[in-house]
Amino acid sequence: MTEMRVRVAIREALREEMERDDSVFLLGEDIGSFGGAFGVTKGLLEDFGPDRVIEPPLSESGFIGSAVGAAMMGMRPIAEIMFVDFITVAMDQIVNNAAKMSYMYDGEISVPMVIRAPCGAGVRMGVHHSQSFEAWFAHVPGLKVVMPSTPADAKGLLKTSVRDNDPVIFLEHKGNYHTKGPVPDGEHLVPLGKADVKREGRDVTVVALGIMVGKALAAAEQLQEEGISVEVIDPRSLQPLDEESLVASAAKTGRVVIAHEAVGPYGPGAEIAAVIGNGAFGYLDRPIERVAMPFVPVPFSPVLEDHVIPKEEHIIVAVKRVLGEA
Amino acid sequence: MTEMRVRVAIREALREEMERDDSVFLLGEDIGSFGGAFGVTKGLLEDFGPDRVIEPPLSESGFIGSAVGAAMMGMRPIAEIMFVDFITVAMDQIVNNAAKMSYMYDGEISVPMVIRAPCGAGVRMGVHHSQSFEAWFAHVPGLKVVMPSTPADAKGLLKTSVRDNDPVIFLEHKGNYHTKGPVPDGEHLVPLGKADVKREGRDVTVVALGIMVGKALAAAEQLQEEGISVEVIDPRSLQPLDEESLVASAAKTGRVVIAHEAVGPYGPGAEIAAVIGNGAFGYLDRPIERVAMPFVPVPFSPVLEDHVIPKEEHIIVAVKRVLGEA
Amino acid sequence: MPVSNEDLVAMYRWLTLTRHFEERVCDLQFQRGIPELQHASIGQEAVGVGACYGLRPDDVVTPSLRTRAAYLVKGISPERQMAAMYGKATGAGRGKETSHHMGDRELGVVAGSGVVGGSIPVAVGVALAFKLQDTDRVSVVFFGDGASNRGDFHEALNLAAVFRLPVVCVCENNQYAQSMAIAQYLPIANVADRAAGYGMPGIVVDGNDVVAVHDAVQEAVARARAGDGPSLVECKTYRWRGHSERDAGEVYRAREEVEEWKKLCPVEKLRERLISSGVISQQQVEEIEAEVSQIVDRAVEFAESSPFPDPEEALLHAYATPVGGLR
Amino acid sequence: MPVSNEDLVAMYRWLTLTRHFEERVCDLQFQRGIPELQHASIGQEAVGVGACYGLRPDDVVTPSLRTRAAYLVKGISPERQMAAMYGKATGAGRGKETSHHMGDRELGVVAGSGVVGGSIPVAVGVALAFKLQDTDRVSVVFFGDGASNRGDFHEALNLAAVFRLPVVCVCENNQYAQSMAIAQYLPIANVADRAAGYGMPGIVVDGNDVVAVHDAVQEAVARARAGDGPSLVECKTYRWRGHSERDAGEVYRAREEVEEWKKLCPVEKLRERLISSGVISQQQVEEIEAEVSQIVDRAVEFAESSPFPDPEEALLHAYATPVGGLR
Ligand SMILES: Cc1ncc(C[n+]2csc(CCOP(=O)(O)OP(=O)(O)O)c2C)c(N)n1
Ligand SMILES: Cc1ncc(C[n+]2csc(CCOP(=O)(O)OP(=O)(O)O)c2C)c(N)n1
Ligand SMILES: [Mg+2]
Ligand SMILES: [Mg+2]
Repeated sequence: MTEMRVRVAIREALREEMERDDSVFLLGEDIGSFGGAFGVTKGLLEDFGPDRVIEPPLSESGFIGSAVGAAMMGMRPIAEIMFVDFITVAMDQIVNNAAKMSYMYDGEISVPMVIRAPCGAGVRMGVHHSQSFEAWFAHVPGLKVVMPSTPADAKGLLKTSVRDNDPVIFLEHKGNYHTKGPVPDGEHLVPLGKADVKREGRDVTVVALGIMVGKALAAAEQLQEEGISVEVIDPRSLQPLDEESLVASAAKTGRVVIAHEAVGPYGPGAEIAAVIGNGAFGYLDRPIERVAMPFVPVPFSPVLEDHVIPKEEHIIVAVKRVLGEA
Repeated sequence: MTEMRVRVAIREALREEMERDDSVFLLGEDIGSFGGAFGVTKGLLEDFGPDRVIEPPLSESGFIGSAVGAAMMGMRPIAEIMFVDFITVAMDQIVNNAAKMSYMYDGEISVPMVIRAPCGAGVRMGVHHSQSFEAWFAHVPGLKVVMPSTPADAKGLLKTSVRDNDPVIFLEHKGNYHTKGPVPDGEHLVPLGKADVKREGRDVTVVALGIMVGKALAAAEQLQEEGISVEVIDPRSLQPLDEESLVASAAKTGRVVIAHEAVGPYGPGAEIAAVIGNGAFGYLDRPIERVAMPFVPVPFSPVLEDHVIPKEEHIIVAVKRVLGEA
Repeated sequence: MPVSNEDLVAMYRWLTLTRHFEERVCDLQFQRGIPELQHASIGQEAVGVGACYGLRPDDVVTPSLRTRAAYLVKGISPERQMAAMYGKATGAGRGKETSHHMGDRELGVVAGSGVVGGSIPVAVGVALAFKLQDTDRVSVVFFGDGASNRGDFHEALNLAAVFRLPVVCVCENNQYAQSMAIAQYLPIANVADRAAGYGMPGIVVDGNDVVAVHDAVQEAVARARAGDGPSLVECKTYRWRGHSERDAGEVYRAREEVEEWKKLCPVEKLRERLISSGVISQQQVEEIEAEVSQIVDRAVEFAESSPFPDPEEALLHAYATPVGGLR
Repeated sequence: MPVSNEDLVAMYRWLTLTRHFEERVCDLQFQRGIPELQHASIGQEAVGVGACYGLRPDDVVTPSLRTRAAYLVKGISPERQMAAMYGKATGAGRGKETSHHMGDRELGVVAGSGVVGGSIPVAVGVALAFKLQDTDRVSVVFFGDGASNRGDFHEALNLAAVFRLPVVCVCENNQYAQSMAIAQYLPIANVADRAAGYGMPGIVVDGNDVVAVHDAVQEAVARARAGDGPSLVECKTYRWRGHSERDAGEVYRAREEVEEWKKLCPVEKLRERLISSGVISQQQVEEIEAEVSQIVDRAVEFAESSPFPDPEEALLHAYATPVGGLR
């Protein structure tokens, strides 16, 4: 095990996969000498050269589309969208080309590409640099959607995503890049579609996505002091979604809180709530609670932004509510 | 009351609002002499002229963006996207411009525009002409999302949408254009955010969206013969969503089926299930069932397409399942 | 390399086959209830034939919505295309895709997008792969004049130019985008003039002259293969029929206009040249007609006698690597 | 209409104010923990000043991410802009928006998009409204050289050209898009050359010469006002600082290059002209410096003494017409 930040874990995954497989290449604005807006790709241009670390013009639809074409011809592009907010300009390429090709060819072709995109709020950049769109992508057949929370998962899930033959939307929360944690040494792969129980507990299940996992663990720690035993489970991928593990945890505790940073309505938590509500029906002692961004854009001013970002304390309140204590 | 098809009801709404308010204009490809891909706008160019019925070049991002700017300057554009599948190229304009302006100006400006878009499957046009994206839009703060099922609702909701000061995504199911029904004569407005009980019943609630409303009513009719009393409720708008009415119906019957044509995972039914599961907790006798498109693109071949489209019979099976009969 | 007489005859045969195929589909569309709505390329056959004839088998083509000829010349059999129109298991993606957007991995055809213009970046990505793989394969992409207004056209051509990618962009300028006339959306004389905005050659050719198309595209292909980057070749042509078979094509244009263009028929044009130069005889012409007519007969027979896919197959292959319940 | 001496002095004052404002923010960014990440326009001030000076109050401006001068000249007070940088209730959208994308309904400023290029279609729509409303108002939109690679640039300019809309498209070509040098993404000499693809005038001017910018834009504005349609004016300039204050701007370009461009300072350029032609004295220059410095002092004071918004306000105004629980 080596302690490292998520940023470094991702860089290691990129480096290892590029070393392992010549067809893997990176594609994104400012990922070269600049090292990417969040420093993730630092050093890779120097090490792999401009044929493996490609900087296209500012044209996300164009370059995501070109990644699809390259992937169909046997390459394995890893494209970076600087902020997931900008992926809106490439939706057609993702939804109508990347996601559809396998089906259109009835499985005779595949589009092995990864789109890495920093998501989430907290960076004081306002409405166009803070969003979370994972629910959109998870609603599109043909796409896989991954949201790591720890350095180990970030590395292991990314390596698996690069080797996967389907287009994978890999969502990195900006606020997580500096999160530190142990990463297994040597080859480390984490399968898609396997939730991970980050903390075992008896009383309440908190299903947390991405950056909310850390907040859920902190909340669990606090609640432990009050004698409340919280299980924290991280789906890690939304598509495929490990319904079985989520339902099992919910059935065990009988009380469920779902926490994500995306806005609530029609968000990822809706599906998780629906799945658990169905699968654990009869085992639930209380209605499922969702903790999410309120249904507004993310404002710029720190006092406003801090007010809307879902935090530890919201999870604590929700846990108490499902325990009937609030 | 006058019997008319949805297509005509929409055309009447457009005509009435254009007559009422000079700032209302239409914007879309082939909406002029051609009358639109589905004939909705037939005759409007002739009656209102090319300054009110504007045909832009094939560039949906460009013209949706221009509708945003025009709306900010006091116009009320009604833009048409020929198939909602193509809206993917205009997502940025919708999500990052139209939906954000009011908030960015802290309410000092509004973007009164409507985007009409035919959605749904059944037209033998395959993966790129058959999708349903309502859940995406309903997940975006700043947007309103409307899905009419009957001619009366289509007319009344569209007129309300045109007068609304926020951007409204108005989704017309292609398979519904020829649906006939009575439409109140004279000024007819239907509010956003008010669900409509299309049929009262005692045993099971079927929440149905868009084209599924007709199928739910047909299913209810059949089930009636077996002595099963089905309530069919149509949310009509997904954003705002009339949670209260949905929960009330669910609490009354204790059994819920949700039916939509979009794919299931992370679809509109997830939110509805989550809302009902929470609001009617303790009143539900059985887990909520969802009827939806299987998680694949919509294939072209009639035998394949017919196989994936959710139908009356799927609703019947689901109703029986929530009654514990299957 | 100038085209030989054999080449001319071969191209003539492709033109004739395309014409027959398309006409047959139009005839049968409603008569037999063919489920795929035909978007006929009649009148425009020279573009696909001229552009694809002479490509290497390992070159890759990305068609537009109206590029029947490209599919044929690239080697997708009339049988399979017809079966695709019928939605049969022997068709495109075993019934999942229509004939006019179908792809074929082996033959080097990229499945097109129903979203106009959406395939141009994909085709540029094909060229990017070729460059990264250090091959001399070429990517050829077709799109309409309408598509040249899409952002994807701009982004893709710019990308291709910046990286000097081996891609030939062929614009099938048939003067209309659905019901809209080109003057409604193109504020300049030629789509090809837009090439200057990317510093790439922009060539205008008579799209009804298969030899002119062939020569221009072959030149562009040679440039691409030599590593000299992309080109934009605009082929001026005309769509004889409506946008689709559900459109009579009569509300938005004058019959006379259609008639004028019919005089410039690309099939006749080459036939006259071949006959007047003595390359083929009237009899040979008739033999070719008979031959392709039979090919189309067989395609229809094949399509009609083919089975539909098993409905359950609809649930497969949304994913190439099915995991965790995804299929 | 040639600029008068008063105009020149007024423009000089705007240039100086912009420069001071930007420099102050750079100084204070980390020192005072200003939450908005500054994307300084230092070195590019002449573009916004030249383009906006002389516009009518009812003309509408849509800024890029680096158009401080446009905001100032359009009349958004330095106080409000500075308060916006601090995220105060007296700032943009009562704290909801940053200073560099803020809008102002009364003053005719359209809130910009953080998605590069996304505002161009919006500004074209502003012009569409003006045309439909039969006014002679003009829409002016700013964007970078990087943005000219976005599909929205293409679609918007084409739309503007087709409908001959009263919009002036001003490209702030500062040679870089974040860390990428223009040669990496522009395969031609000038962004303005792309105008030919839309049949509109494409003009290149020295973007560090405020008078040149002013003249070119005023000419384009006059064309637009007269109903003669859109223009593209490219202003060649340079970004002295990094992309943002988090970027030292040093990994991807040579110091010498920056130094060369600093010699072409737009503020100095006009100052020398004014002094050498005797329009103003050195003393007047110093007075202006002192005056704008005080204005910026006051802006900082105002910002720092302004209250933050009430956190609960974050929950309001996502909708203009709140219904059914939406707010
Ligand atoms: C983005 C998008 N907008 C609109 C359509 C509907 N549509 C299909 S083909 C077509 C016209 C395309 O014109 P052009 O590119 O010239 O091709 P042509 O049909 O003339 O071959 C239109 C508007 C679409 N498929 N995609
Ligand atoms: C669509 C999109 N892609 C990438 C970014 C990140 N980004 C912000 S500014 C910028 C550079 C823009 O360059 P240019 O248009 O020349 O403007 P400049 O910053 O030079 O003024 C980039 C890449 C973005 N905001 N939006
Ligand atoms: Mg055309
Ligand atoms: Mg720039």
